[in-house]
Amino acid sequence: MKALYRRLGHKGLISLGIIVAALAALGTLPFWLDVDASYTGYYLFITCVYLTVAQGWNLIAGYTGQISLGTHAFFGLGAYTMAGLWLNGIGLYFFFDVTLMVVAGIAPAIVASIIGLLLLSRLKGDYLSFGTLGLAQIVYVLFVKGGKITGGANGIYLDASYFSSMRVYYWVALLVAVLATLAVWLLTRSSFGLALKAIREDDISAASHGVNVLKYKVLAFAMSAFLAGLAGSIYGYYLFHLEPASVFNMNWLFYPILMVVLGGTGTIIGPVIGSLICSALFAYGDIYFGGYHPIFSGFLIILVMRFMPGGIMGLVSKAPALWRKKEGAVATTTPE
Amino acid sequence: MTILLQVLINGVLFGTMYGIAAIGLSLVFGTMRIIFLAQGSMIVLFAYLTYWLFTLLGIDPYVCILISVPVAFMVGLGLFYTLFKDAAAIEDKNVSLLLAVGLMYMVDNLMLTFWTANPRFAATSYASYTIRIGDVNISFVRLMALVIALLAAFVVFYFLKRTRLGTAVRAASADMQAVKLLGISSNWVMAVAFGIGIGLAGLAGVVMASVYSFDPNYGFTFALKALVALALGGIGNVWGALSAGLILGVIESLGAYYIGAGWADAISYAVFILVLIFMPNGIFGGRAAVKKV
Amino acid sequence: MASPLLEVRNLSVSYGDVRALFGVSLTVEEGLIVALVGSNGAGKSTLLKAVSGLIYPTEGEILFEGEDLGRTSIRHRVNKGIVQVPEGRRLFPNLTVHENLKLGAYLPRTRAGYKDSLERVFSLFPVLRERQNGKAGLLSGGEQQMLAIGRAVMAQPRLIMIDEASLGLSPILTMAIFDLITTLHQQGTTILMIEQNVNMALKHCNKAYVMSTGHIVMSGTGEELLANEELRKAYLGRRAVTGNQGSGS
Amino acid sequence: MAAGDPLLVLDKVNKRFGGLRVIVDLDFQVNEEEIVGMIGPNGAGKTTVFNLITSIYKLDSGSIKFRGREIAGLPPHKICHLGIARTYQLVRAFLKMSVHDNVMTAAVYGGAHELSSKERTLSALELVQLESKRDVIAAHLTLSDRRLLEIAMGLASMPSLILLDEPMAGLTATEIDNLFTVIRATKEERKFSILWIEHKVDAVLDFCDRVGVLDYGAKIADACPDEVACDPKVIEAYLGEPPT
Repeated sequence: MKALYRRLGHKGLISLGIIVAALAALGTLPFWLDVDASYTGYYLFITCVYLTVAQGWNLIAGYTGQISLGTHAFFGLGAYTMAGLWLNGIGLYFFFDVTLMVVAGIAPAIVASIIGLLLLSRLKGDYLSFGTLGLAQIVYVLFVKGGKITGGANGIYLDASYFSSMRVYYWVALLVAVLATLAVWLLTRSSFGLALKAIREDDISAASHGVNVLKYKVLAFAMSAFLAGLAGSIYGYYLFHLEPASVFNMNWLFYPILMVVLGGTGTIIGPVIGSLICSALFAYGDIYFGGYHPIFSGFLIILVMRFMPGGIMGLVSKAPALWRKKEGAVATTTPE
Repeated sequence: MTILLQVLINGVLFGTMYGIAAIGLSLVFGTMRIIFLAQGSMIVLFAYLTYWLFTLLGIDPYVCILISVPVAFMVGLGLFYTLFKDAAAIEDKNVSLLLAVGLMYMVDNLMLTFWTANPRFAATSYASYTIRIGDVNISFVRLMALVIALLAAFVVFYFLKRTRLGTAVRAASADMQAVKLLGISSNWVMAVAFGIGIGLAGLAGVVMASVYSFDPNYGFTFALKALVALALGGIGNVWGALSAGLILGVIESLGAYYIGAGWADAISYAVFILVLIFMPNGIFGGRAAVKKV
Repeated sequence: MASPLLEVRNLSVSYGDVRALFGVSLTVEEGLIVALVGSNGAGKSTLLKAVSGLIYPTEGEILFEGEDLGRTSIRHRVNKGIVQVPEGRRLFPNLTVHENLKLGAYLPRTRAGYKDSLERVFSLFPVLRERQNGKAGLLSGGEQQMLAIGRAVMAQPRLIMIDEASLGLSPILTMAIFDLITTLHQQGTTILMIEQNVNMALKHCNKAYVMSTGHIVMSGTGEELLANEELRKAYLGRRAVTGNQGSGS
Repeated sequence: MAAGDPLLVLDKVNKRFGGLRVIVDLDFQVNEEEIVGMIGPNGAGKTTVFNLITSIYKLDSGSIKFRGREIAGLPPHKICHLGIARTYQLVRAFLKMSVHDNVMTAAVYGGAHELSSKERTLSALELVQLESKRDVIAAHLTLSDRRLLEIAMGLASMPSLILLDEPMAGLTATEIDNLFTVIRATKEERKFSILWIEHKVDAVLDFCDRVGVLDYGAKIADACPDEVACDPKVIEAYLGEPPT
């Protein structure tokens, strides 16, 4: 315990406590709340799916500074990969097959690596964004036009009799979201994260300090595609009926972006807060406002970008700015 | 042979709208370095305005041009001063990109709520009128679209080449700081460029409503196509953008005919990515649209 | 006594945490050529930017004909007749020579006399008349500098501020540009110029200020400073001076 | 690799931007453990030379050899791995990261070395005396500390050549003194070579073993400091035509 305190300090220990308590509460939720009957179950499930995608986008856009607009393609690819393999009897043939889910993440990651090598080596800024967007639209058309292989615009059907309870979905999605957040957190605190942040800050300077800029951009891009694909496979298990219009929907691009920018781009907690808030707006907005909520989400993106581009975490970090400055000042005036 | 000719002509006529939209994008990008992804949504919005003016008030779409283009111009000025002015001034272009994304999403869904996803069309009495030259049929409204696009390109070209303000807009795309030093308001220059960009969206909206049936979901696809045309034509070249739009129309039309309808989109995006990768200056040369790493 | 055309009082400028100017004061009287010399990073360009309104000072004032410019816009200052020829010329390369000049006379005040200004520029720089329909980017370095100055003249300036007119030009062209600046001055325009070519600048000016690390360290007439050993030291360091004497040159 | 052996050799290097010849047939050499200055008026092409060496620009013709190996055309990070570090005139440290993370990034990615990246980070911070500020965000540092930080980032990759781009610009006299003390002491310990471009001549002449002078992208002098200071061509480049 003492060693832990020394490592984390006062604030770190409190944060750790909060996180452990929150995870314990969320993990045991199905035991004291009927997630099948309550809408909360669906809300938290879908929040976790979004959060997984959002953390992936956060890694490439927030930490690496490369805005990708191809997330929905990776999400859909993940869903279709899982479903296609399952239907063809590949994998261990049980519900939420881990191997299928991992493959569902790897497939889009491979696509992302290939397109990343082509695009990221030549383009940056807006054009990278539009290159990924164009790619996503191509993938969409391929699936709509895929005929028997993809089921075309009607999509494909999985065996819905596997559905037992929302509990399983909830736990799987929660576990994956927690692992995704943890993975992004660990990555960004490792030397890998140093390279990503350096690229975000100044890619030329990063290169002249020895960072292989292209390699790390592609890795981050592939990792974000992996998470999107993984989330896609979970959602695929939930849908049972996969069609291009639903799993390649632009919502799988825009909502995670909104969650990240609202919460705070390039922070680890930001996407968590953002996805909890936005997902509540969408999930309950559907109930209370019918189909209007996308209007508000568009408006929300505008408001956030116009008035607080740093997101909620940006505001939080600004609040104790005075105190922080003092701390910095002390540090800079005592070189001895 | 006749069929091929017909396909080509249809492609050219269809591509006019891409061309108009691309000219608008080019103006906005030239001055503000922003890719205005909501351009397609604005076009559909003004198509609905035309549709309303036509069905509710009985105003002919071509008369609508006199209303919707000035309105669109004002909307452009308004959008610039409320949303993009500050974003244009900062180095981080991701903010303005996401602003445009938010705007697109909001407008698309607003339209979906107001007008539903049912396709609409300003069914004028002359909408189905065709002109027959030899064995080739040319739709009157599509031909008008080409004429309008050429006129619009000429007006924009004249503005940029012959007027003081237009010259300032061109100068601004080379060096905003130097423009400021001459006492020219950089915000006004950007606002005007943005206004004209949206004004062209107003024009494209009229054309869209009079020629095609459209629905709210069309905006995003359309913005992407305009972007493809922009990438093909190279930034800062009015005729390049228009021609690229026409070429894109032909490519899609040929693709739809020979490979199958529905593949057209995939083909144009593939062209887009190939151009981005191998010809970042567009097929007409022009200024580099892409900063190389 | 009438107030000088430009008076800078106790001007300080910071870029974030980094201070670039420390309480600089200088005056430019109407009808003079004033030179501002000093090494790279001394703050000359910063001073010019503050006067033209590209940046606002943290302290001090800038008076033009006695009026405090405060935080007025660049446009306001150009309208008053303060025009800057920026470092590196900053032409619009894809525009024609004529279009570049046209933009110089953008403000309503200057449009009335547009034809006369154009004539004046063309008589000062005949080569620009010949190449008026060619793109500015295709001009040679010297011609580009002429165009940059010509563009400023189109604004009918009271005070032209020229930042490094000789940058990147050969000695012969530098000489030619300085002759043109002198002609411009004889026609009645007041000039404030920044120069690295110290000898040329001092020969062609009425008055000069020497800047170093954000301060003005010396001032005087061109002749005075040319004869000043301290100035050479400020530029090439102690060794240069002793070296010169040692070799008996 | 004894002191005095050729380390970096530029041979007939040319670079154009548009129609403008920025670097003209430049021959230049830096030897092991040598401190070489490169001076020249603003716009003479000094920084362009650095950008060519570090492969940020591609050269039009000529060759750049480092320890006998052609390095022109290698990607920038490979050049860092070979042992060339650089600083920028407008400091390009990673402003939102802490001092420690900045140096750590350079240490981790600066190539494989005997010492672990942690050890190299600590020793680099020690050498430039920034250990006490290791947790400060780079953006909060003063300009002179940022310069030291960039030098520490360079040191972390254990380079055999450091390129310094106008390290004195914008510093006060005391800060400059401190910077020199640090560079001198570090050089004593690490035995690397320095190629230093500078606009101000004085310090370069005092500090360097040899000085090259660049004017309009061409080398007009390359000799020991005393000789360079008396060279009429150099004086002309700096002060304009010789005073009569």
